[in-house]
Amino acid sequence: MTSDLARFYQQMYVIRRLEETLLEMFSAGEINGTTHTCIGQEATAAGVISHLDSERDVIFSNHRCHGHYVAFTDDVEGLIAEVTGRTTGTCGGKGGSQHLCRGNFYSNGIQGSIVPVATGIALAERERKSGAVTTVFIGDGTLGQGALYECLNMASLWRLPLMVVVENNHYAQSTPEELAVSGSISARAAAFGIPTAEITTTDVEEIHATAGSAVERIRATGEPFFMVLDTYRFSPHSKGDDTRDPAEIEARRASSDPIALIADRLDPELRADIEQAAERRVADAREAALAAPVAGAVQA
Amino acid sequence: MTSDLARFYQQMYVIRRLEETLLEMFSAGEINGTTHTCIGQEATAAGVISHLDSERDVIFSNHRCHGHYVAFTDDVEGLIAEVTGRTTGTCGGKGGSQHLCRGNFYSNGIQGSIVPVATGIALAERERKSGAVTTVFIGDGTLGQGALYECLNMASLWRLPLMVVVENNHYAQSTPEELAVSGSISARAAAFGIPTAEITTTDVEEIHATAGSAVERIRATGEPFFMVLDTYRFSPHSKGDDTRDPAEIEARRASSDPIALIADRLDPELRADIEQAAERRVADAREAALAAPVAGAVQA
Amino acid sequence: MRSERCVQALNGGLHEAFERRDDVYLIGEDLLDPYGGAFKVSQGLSDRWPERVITTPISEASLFGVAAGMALRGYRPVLEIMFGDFIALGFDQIINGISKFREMYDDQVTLPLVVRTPMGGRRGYGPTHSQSLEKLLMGVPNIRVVAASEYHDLRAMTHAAIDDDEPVFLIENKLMYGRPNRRPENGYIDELSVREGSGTYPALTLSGNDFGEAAATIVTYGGMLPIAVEAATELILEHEVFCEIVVLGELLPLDLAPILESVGRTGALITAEEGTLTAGIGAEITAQVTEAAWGQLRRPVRRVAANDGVIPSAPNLENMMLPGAGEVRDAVLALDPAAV
Amino acid sequence: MRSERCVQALNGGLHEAFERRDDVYLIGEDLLDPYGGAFKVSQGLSDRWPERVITTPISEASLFGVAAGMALRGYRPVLEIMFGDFIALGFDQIINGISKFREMYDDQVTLPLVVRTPMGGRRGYGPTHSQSLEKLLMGVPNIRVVAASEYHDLRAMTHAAIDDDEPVFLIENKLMYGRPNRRPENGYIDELSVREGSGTYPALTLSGNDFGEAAATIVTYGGMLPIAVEAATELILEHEVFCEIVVLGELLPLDLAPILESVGRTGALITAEEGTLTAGIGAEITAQVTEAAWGQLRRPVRRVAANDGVIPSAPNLENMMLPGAGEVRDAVLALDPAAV
Ligand SMILES: Cc1ncc(C[n+]2csc(CCOP(=O)(O)OP(=O)(O)O)c2C)c(N)n1
Ligand SMILES: Cc1ncc(C[n+]2csc(CCOP(=O)(O)OP(=O)(O)O)c2C)c(N)n1
Ligand SMILES: [Mg+2]
Ligand SMILES: [Mg+2]
Repeated sequence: MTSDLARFYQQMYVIRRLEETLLEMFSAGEINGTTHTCIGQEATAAGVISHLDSERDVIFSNHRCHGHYVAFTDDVEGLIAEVTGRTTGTCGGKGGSQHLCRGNFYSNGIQGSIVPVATGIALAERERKSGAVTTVFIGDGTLGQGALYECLNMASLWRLPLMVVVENNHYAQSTPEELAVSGSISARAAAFGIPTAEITTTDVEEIHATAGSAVERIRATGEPFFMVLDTYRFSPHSKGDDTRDPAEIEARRASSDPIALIADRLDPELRADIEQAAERRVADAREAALAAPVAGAVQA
Repeated sequence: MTSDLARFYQQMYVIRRLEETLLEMFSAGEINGTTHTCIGQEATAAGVISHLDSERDVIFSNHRCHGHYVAFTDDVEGLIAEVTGRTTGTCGGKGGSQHLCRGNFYSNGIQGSIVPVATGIALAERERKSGAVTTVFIGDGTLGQGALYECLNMASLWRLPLMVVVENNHYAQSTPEELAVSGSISARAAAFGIPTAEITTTDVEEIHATAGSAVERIRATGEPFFMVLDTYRFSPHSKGDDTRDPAEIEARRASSDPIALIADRLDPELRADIEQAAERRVADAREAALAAPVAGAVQA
Repeated sequence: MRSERCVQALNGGLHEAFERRDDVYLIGEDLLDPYGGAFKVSQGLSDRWPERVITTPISEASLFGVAAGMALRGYRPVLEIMFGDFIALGFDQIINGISKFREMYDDQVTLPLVVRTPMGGRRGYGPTHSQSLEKLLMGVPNIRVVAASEYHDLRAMTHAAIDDDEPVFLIENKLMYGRPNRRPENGYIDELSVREGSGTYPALTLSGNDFGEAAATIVTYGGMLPIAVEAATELILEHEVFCEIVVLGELLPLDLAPILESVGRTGALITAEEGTLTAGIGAEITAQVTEAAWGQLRRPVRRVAANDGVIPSAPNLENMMLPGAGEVRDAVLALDPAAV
Repeated sequence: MRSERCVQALNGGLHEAFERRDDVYLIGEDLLDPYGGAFKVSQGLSDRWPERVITTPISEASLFGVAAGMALRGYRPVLEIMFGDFIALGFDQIINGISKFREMYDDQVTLPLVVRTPMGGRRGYGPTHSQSLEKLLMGVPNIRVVAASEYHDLRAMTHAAIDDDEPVFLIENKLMYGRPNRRPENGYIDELSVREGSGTYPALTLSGNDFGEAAATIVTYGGMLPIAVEAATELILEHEVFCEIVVLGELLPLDLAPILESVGRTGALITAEEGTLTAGIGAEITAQVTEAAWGQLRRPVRRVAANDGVIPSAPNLENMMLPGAGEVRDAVLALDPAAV
């Protein structure tokens, strides 16, 4: 049995390599459209989602959804095929990078508007008595959307098993947190009577511990929870310009790369195995996608 | 010079008689459409608005706007003419009860959606350096609308001279507060870094004092303020059914009628004069409205 | 047998659907008994099924998403929006969620939800509580827009909407609620013979002379039905001009067949709707019918609709702004000025 | 002289307007330099006028209201909505506020605001970032919808929108941004002779044979212009069929005159738009033109538009779904099958 740590490392490493590969593929013209990578943020996906059961629990994610998708579904192949517009893609090429659906996983590219849908899902799962926890991931910038507060209110009133995870990477596209987020993030949820937790580390083991208590609490009480996680993205918002101070990015890369943070805790051999397997898996998935039929290539 | 107390009594009494008259006129078929009276809530209008200067400050109100309108504009005549569909009405009969505009006063009947407009007004007035305080009145039920939180965030970030007044009458149409409002009302604003005040009396003098500090603070700092006022409506939501417990209504009528609360503090003669003048004014306005040309009666 | 009022028929349909299926939920504002919704269509449901009627805060924008979430997970939510004007708050959820999920997720999901809402003016409610905004839904792919009218089987329509696997917007009308829900008896409603179309939300075609020769087809729906009937009756009695009236049940996708069928007989078409003229439902009907029945139309389609503007509160101003029987009559008479 | 790109022309127009009037403000997301807006139309403004460029949180629903409030109090806000798909979030403010205030307040106020936003697909952005939703604005009274195209004077259009006392929705196009903003020289753009209409947002009428005999009029706007030109060119070169192209500047109120004028010459009309077909802008054009030019049309108006559905991310699927030059060409050829 693999340890939690090895599993985190494996997931984060696959996600990292997957997204680095996507950026390469973009440059190589193998993908068009857009992509939002979570390079640097892998710990939130791995740490939180390891508590969820993809057969029972539900995730609604946003534009930056690749990490969540892979951590929950392990479907590297479907994702690469989807963003390369293959018939074998998760949604047959229709959705693309930010509109994924597979099993209990959904994502959509309209900021904030995913929260009401997740709230409805949590309501459905409560009624079905499935025991599911519904998790919705939002960014710090998405705290600007009013729908979030409408849903915090309803989730609290109706006691819904909903977990809102704020991945605070301190920027919304080009906008720093201080220009978009006033007051206190956790106090915003607490004001609706929702319990909150806030942590300021990108160490996946700590995130895992915090998320564990949160999920446990939701399962025990059936009530919502609001979790704020500190993180940082190392790559640009989508593929283009990055207006952040390069020194800031370098500093965060040095201090809080979630993969580097735990690398030393693993047995070097195991680690090398994990890395090699991940490299191979992503390379194979890329190759398979490019070899698969292009969606819409042959017209009826 | 009239004392504050006499002025409050006069305003509240005019508003009360005006709205009782509107309800009568409805029954008499002199008005159609709808009307939302603030009978029982007059103290919030009188206590808050006495700090505002109708030449400079701005009010955006909601469906239950008659009291705010009269306290700010003193235009009993235009209001009655408006709701009776006369050419002499505030908006020539186009707006009706919940869509009023005169000078610096505006209202609209979509819950919550007035807050962004008020926020834009506050921004404009800040840029113009007019010194204006922009006040928006909302009910407890309207705390359900996400636009409010979007605006609390922006008002805080941009330091806008905006005063949000929540008139908490504990019901939204038929829905009691506990089914619609989770957590703490003031904490919702405080979470955005906005100073708040909450009082639980319908005594207009106390409301006046609290609102005075709020307005003073806004004028001094240019920053937003959020005020929660306890109140109760004695009449139905609009004209129809009331599903509240009659005993509850009677108890609130007995304990917190803002007019009765201060009646004894006035010289009886002055009080009688005020009441007579108000009666006359409302009766005259009704008569004048009914005598005025019906909007759209003669087609071009 | 006296007919029940439309509000009772809609309410009865909901009660039956709640009995028949336990995956039906009602969500919306002010739904709980004894209040039972602002227009009373939801009365009695929360007393019988307290767990399946969810009264909500005033949060329309999110309610559309909540309904979508429930539908994604196998329930059949019915969302009551108190006034049709408030659907504007849900447009993002409608356009970027509800109408997208099934197709963009490659048919892995369905969205069986119903949004019920009253549209229409003539009650003096003023600019923000009187509109007929269903026209704005016509441009949204992958949803259905269904219009209740007082001649439709409103119980059956409610069942059909709830059983539908696509998102359905069931457009009701404020004045309709209080009127009897008439149904044809032996093929007649009053003096009008009635043919019922096929399909899940059938159109009704009415004729004052048993489908004998007629000067024009009037296509309409919802709250304009009685106005069209009034105009047609006046045309018969005062001008000896006969019209057929097509009362649509399904607006989107547009139920073209019964319109073409009638136009095949009459050679002329009037569209009559209460919404404002420009980009109304009449525009789409005109475009489709003109293309499909080009050789059969004697004259261009004429559209009767509200003036492009705000619906005033004052009764006379409101009446002037909204289309009445006089406008429908005049449109018919104007078709063949020589003939009158 | 090499033309500037459309993004530069729009940006230049904004800079000029900021210089000319100190009541102009820009609000929206990610506006600050050096970023200067997601599509760079707003670049350089915040460096020059830091107090008049207000970058906002992600709060589209409220931003429409904020702009309305500023406009009510005498400013001329320009609201940048990053992707046109996000206007859906503002529909309540648009329908129940912005389009109502002037008229329902009995003309005591005006709402001089501009909403600028890019529409359109063909970039693989997928279902929620590729739509052409301007069709949904066509049914809203008391607003203007203006469409930028690469042959319009985009600096002048920006000035006109900002000086307009009515709320203006200025629809831009993502692919247009990078293309040269062409203007007629001596009445020509390339081989096409160009007539410019009158009015604040003039239409352009293009002809490949100096307004000699032509088989049809193609009415289009915005991002469909180059596609219509491509189709018309192919029709000339490969089929010896000449068309006139009317490129609308103002969609609402619809600028009917140039269309009728051209149809008067050609006797046939094709509408070409990138939005989905049903209840599109082509429907309203069809209804108006069919009524006004009944005797002149040889054939019913044909509408070329996107399929009613979701815009897929995969390039081939997207191309199949959106209308291209082939569809426009085929629509023209189908008009007179005998003639080809
Ligand atoms: C409603 C809406 N507005 C704007 C956008 C464009 N947009 C995409 S990502 C983004 C920034 C989001 O910031 P945040 O929520 O912090 O998430 P992050 O990108 O940092 O993960 C913006 C503005 C959008 N997709 N949806
Ligand atoms: C967006 C919107 N939803 C619903 C309504 C219908 N409505 C009118 S008043 C009201 C209750 C408002 O409650 P509250 O904010 O507490 O104000 P109160 O009526 O108690 O003064 C409702 C639901 C509306 N006007 N606008
Ligand atoms: Mg962020
Ligand atoms: Mg209340």
